[in-house]
Amino acid sequence: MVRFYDTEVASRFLLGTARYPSPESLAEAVRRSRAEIVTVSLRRESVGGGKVGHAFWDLVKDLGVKVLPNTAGCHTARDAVNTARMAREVFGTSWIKLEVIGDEGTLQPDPFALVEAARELAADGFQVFPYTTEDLVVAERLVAAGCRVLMPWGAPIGTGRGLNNTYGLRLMRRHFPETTLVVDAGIGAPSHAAAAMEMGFDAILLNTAVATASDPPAMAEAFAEAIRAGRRAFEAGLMEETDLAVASTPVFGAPFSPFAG
Amino acid sequence: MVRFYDTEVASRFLLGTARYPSPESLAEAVRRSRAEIVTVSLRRESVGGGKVGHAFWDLVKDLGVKVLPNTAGCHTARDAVNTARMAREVFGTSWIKLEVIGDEGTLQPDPFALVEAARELAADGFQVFPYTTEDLVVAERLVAAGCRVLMPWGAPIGTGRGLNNTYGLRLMRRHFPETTLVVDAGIGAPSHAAAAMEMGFDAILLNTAVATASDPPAMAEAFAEAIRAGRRAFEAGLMEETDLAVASTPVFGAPFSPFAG
Amino acid sequence: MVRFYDTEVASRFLLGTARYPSPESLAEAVRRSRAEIVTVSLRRESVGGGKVGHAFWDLVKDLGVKVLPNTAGCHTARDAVNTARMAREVFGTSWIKLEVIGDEGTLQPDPFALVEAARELAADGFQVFPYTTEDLVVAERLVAAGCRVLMPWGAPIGTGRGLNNTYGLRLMRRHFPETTLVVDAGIGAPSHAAAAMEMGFDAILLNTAVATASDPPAMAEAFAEAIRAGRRAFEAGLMEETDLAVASTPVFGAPFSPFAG
Amino acid sequence: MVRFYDTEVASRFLLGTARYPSPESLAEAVRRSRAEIVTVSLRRESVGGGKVGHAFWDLVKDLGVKVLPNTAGCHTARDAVNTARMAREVFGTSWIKLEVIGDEGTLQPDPFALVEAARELAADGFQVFPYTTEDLVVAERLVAAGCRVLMPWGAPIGTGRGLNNTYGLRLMRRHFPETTLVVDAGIGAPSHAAAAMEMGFDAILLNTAVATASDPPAMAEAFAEAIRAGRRAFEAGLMEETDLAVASTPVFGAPFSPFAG
Amino acid sequence: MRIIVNGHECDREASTLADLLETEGFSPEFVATAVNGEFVPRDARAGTRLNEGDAVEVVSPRQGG
Amino acid sequence: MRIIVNGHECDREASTLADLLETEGFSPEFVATAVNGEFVPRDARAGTRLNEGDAVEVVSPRQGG
Amino acid sequence: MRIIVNGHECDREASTLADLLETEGFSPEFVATAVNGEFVPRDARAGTRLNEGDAVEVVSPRQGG
Amino acid sequence: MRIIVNGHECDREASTLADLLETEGFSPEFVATAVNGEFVPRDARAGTRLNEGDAVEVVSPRQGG
Repeated sequence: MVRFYDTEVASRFLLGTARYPSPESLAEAVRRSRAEIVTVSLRRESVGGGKVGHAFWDLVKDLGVKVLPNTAGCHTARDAVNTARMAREVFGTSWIKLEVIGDEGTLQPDPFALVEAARELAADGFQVFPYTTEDLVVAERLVAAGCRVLMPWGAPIGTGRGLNNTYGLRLMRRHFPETTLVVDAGIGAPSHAAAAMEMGFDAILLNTAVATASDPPAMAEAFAEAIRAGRRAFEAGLMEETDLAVASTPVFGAPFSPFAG
Repeated sequence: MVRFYDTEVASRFLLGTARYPSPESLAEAVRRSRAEIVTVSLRRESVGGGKVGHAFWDLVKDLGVKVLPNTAGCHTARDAVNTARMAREVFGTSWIKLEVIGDEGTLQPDPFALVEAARELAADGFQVFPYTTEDLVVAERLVAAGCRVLMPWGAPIGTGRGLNNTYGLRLMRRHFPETTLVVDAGIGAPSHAAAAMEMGFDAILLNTAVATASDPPAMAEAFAEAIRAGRRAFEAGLMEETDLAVASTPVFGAPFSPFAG
Repeated sequence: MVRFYDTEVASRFLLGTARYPSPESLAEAVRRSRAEIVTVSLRRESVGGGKVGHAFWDLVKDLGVKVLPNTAGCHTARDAVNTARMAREVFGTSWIKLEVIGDEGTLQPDPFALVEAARELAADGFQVFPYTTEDLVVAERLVAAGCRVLMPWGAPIGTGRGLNNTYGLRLMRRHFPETTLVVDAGIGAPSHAAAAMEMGFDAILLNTAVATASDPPAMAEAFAEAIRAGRRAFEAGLMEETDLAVASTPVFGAPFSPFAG
Repeated sequence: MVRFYDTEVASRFLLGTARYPSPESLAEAVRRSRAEIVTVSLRRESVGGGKVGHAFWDLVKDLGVKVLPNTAGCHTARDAVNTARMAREVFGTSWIKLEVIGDEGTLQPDPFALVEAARELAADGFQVFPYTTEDLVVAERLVAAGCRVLMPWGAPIGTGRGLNNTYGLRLMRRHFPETTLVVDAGIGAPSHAAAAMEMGFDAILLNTAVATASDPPAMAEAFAEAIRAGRRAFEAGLMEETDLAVASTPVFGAPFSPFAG
Repeated sequence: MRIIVNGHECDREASTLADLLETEGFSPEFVATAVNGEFVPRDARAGTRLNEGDAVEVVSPRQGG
Repeated sequence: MRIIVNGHECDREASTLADLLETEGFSPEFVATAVNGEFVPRDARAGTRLNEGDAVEVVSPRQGG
Repeated sequence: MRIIVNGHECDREASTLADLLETEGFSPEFVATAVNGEFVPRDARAGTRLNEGDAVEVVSPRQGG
Repeated sequence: MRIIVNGHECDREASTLADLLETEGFSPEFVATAVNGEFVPRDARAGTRLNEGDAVEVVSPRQGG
């Protein structure tokens, strides 16, 4: 089980709901991912509308999973805070994936606005899931602001580059042994997700790698297996890497050996 | 299903039987790995004996899996060929994992002796699984000798370094689209195995990473999941890696945007 | 020539003065590095003293190089600002290498205190050389604060790991085409320095890799050559990396070819 | 000084003569590289001719450097051996860069034909410089055949990928402490060359990265500097890489510290 | 009276945010709202008067990553 | 007669490989054999005479990687 | 009067920062100074009175990275 | 007589390799030669008779990597 504030879930895979070829594909992907938490957003409703949002919301509710609303697209603390408040009302949850974009090219978070928004939202009773970098000082500020979950990037959103700075992520895990750490964004292949779990991260959040696969539901299942594999390996105690070879088959008693045995 | 000569099996995970803390641990690891093929060896029987080999052989037979005998420890084509013949008689299979060691530090195969032994064994009716490097020319000679399976190393035996030369392995897969390619040796973590499967390799053979884990049966299951994940991802069509970020959540219609939408 | 505010120098190598086995070794290393700028610090003078600082200061003045005082060891903006002011008075320069440490394990900068101190110092007439990470948003704030030089880390101070996040550094160079960018800290070998220069960075600042080498003066010269090499290569236009081989020797007219030519 | 059989030269940079934009560019590149050895080839002379070869040969002689003829384009031991004999007569040297191509996609050497040709040529009085892979067993056979120089690839010819398998190259250097080892092919940037020299390789042979640069003579000089830098660093004793940060500026006596000092 | 709804400038007579949602045909229970950048909770809509130039946001659930 | 069994030099009177296996107490159906580096199939053991200095291998199944 | 000089608590009678430097034997032109965390320029030292519990910093050039 | 010179099939009367080089205008001291895949040293050219179908290689120095 992995803990997100006062909630415990069995699945360590959080899945995004965007960019799927069809609603059926999304629904099937969520099912095969066995995810218990999916991310959602708020967008402007078309005039005379309510239908689009309504339909999507029904689809998600039918999936029987928890939702984690995000503040994607916000560039200031104020917009993020007000988006979070709108999300809490519509989705009926105090969970918020806090994204405050600071650079268009990398969509990297703005650490200043992120910490400010996290403080305000925590004070207002939100349970904040901040999308951040591997910067330890920013992470410390977020924890000080009340965050019990941190979501460092693997690589920029949608790049599929995997773990861009394994050294930094490893240090982050070591630095925050108690905080729930989720690698979010940049994961492109199941092997990337497994590698993060083997390092001891608590969970993985991704979207693009599943939604843009040729077969999204199958890819969702592949990631689910890889995440379980990585976690299981972390708990089963991975071997130490060595520089020189060590025979697996016993050396002693080899046929035709000049030595007795 | 993956094909080894005229045999097809469902599991793409071949597991070694050496270096486990106990026979029970080995048996449980094989069960949880869902492997259908395990590697075994021949060693000198103690005088007045037959008991040790007998006991191990019974244990393996109880597992209900196919055995792939190896020629581990041989340094010449002649020793490898005669070891293979002894293995065929004792294990009752014409499958042979052909290992001819050429260097003690890396336990790397001797390409010259390997090709010579492969020729002789193929001519003698064996179905040869040669342990080789990513060298394309050596691989071509092995195929010319009659090998329908090639087993390139990921890294030296027992190092757990993973895929030491991904570029070379990628080229090898591209060069031999039809041959059954198994990454054998050097795999240290499930993420390594998944990465090889994502490249399109047909199967993984490993031993040390499972046998020397703190909990070998759990690690065996972790590898099994990762190998399935990697294969599933390969078939589901992985996303292309990009250099710059791409938003997953739709950009259009973001609240508080100055633009209409 | 490379520009640091209103000063232009020929050498793209900035050298630290700490951790040398002897003053002679330091002096010789600086000479062979051909560095025109060295970093220095302020430390508490021993009571009845002035001698230690005096001697070191004379040694540096004899080297005939510019000094770049640092605020090493400061953990708050206030301490860094006051250390900078003391440095300006003693060293007679308005240049300051601004270090505000935010984490003891990595000695990574505290982005919040760093930006605050940079603002205050720039307003007070300093020419600030901030030691920062590859974070683009923090970098933007530093530029907005008036910094015309940025010094992103290669890896944590003293680790010698080289360029820990080449992807992030590459994006940073692309993002700030006009700003003077110096890779500072973590460089362990001349090949690391050359790689950074090949990416288009303007200069390299290092200390430990030279001072703790077996032969510091020789290592200083090695770095000087590598930095020139990397810069020259950047200007000479590096080839594009390709995936498949391309013969260098002309293929046409090869002896014994079955084709005419 | 570096030794090639009974010849010692000061420069550790061997430069190829192909693919330059003009003969002037080639000549200037050789001058600025300070190379003392350049590679050349033999190609079919046009009927009524002798002029083309003549002109090129005069140009090379004017450079006052030693020539290392190659057998580029040969695919069999027999063709390589006869090309070597023709080269010895025309170029008046018993040095031969032995290339026997085994695969068109990677231009990788054919280890079987390579060893066979090396044996025959060594027996015939040649001083063989074999272009090989990092395979230790093949390398041992070449040494047994009489080779005192080995030239492992960095990466496939013309790819500019650098050192494709640093682990394998490191082991090769350790395995052959006495043999002259030249990294040949695949080097794309000065930082790659410096890295190989830092590992203790004796020299670098390259062509494409210089000849196809925007400014070949400048790139030649850049590589020359990087190769000297790498060698100097190897001799000056590189620092050990560490995982956690270590302050360079003394910690003791920092201003505003709460501790006495 | 000119106001801005989801970034579109338009001319409306709605005196309160609640009126606007009704006249525009938004289903009140499926949307969230903000005026001039500040969230307006569901139960405060009726009491929120709209003035010339106000910027109104009306949002509903969507796919997100 | 001095022969080498699995690398151990010893003194045996067995005239054939089959005899040796029996006198040494190896279970014939669980082992494979070679003499002087060449495999000797099960059914050839009785016909394989042992001579002074012969090197005999008697192997059985073991763990392998 | 108890003051803190470079982190050492001590008992001094110096009434100004300039006095302190002189009585302590610091060479005024080679050091920089701060009192209670704030930089004190050279020409302000004479005018800077020291009070009970003041923390004084006296620093000079050193090696740096 | 039909022979192959550097891969080109042609009709020549040259009786020896030396003759061929001369009639073809190759400068003997700047080229190296082979016949049917085997190197022919300079001083053996005059004594090397050419026969129907022989494959002759005439090569000279070129750029190389």
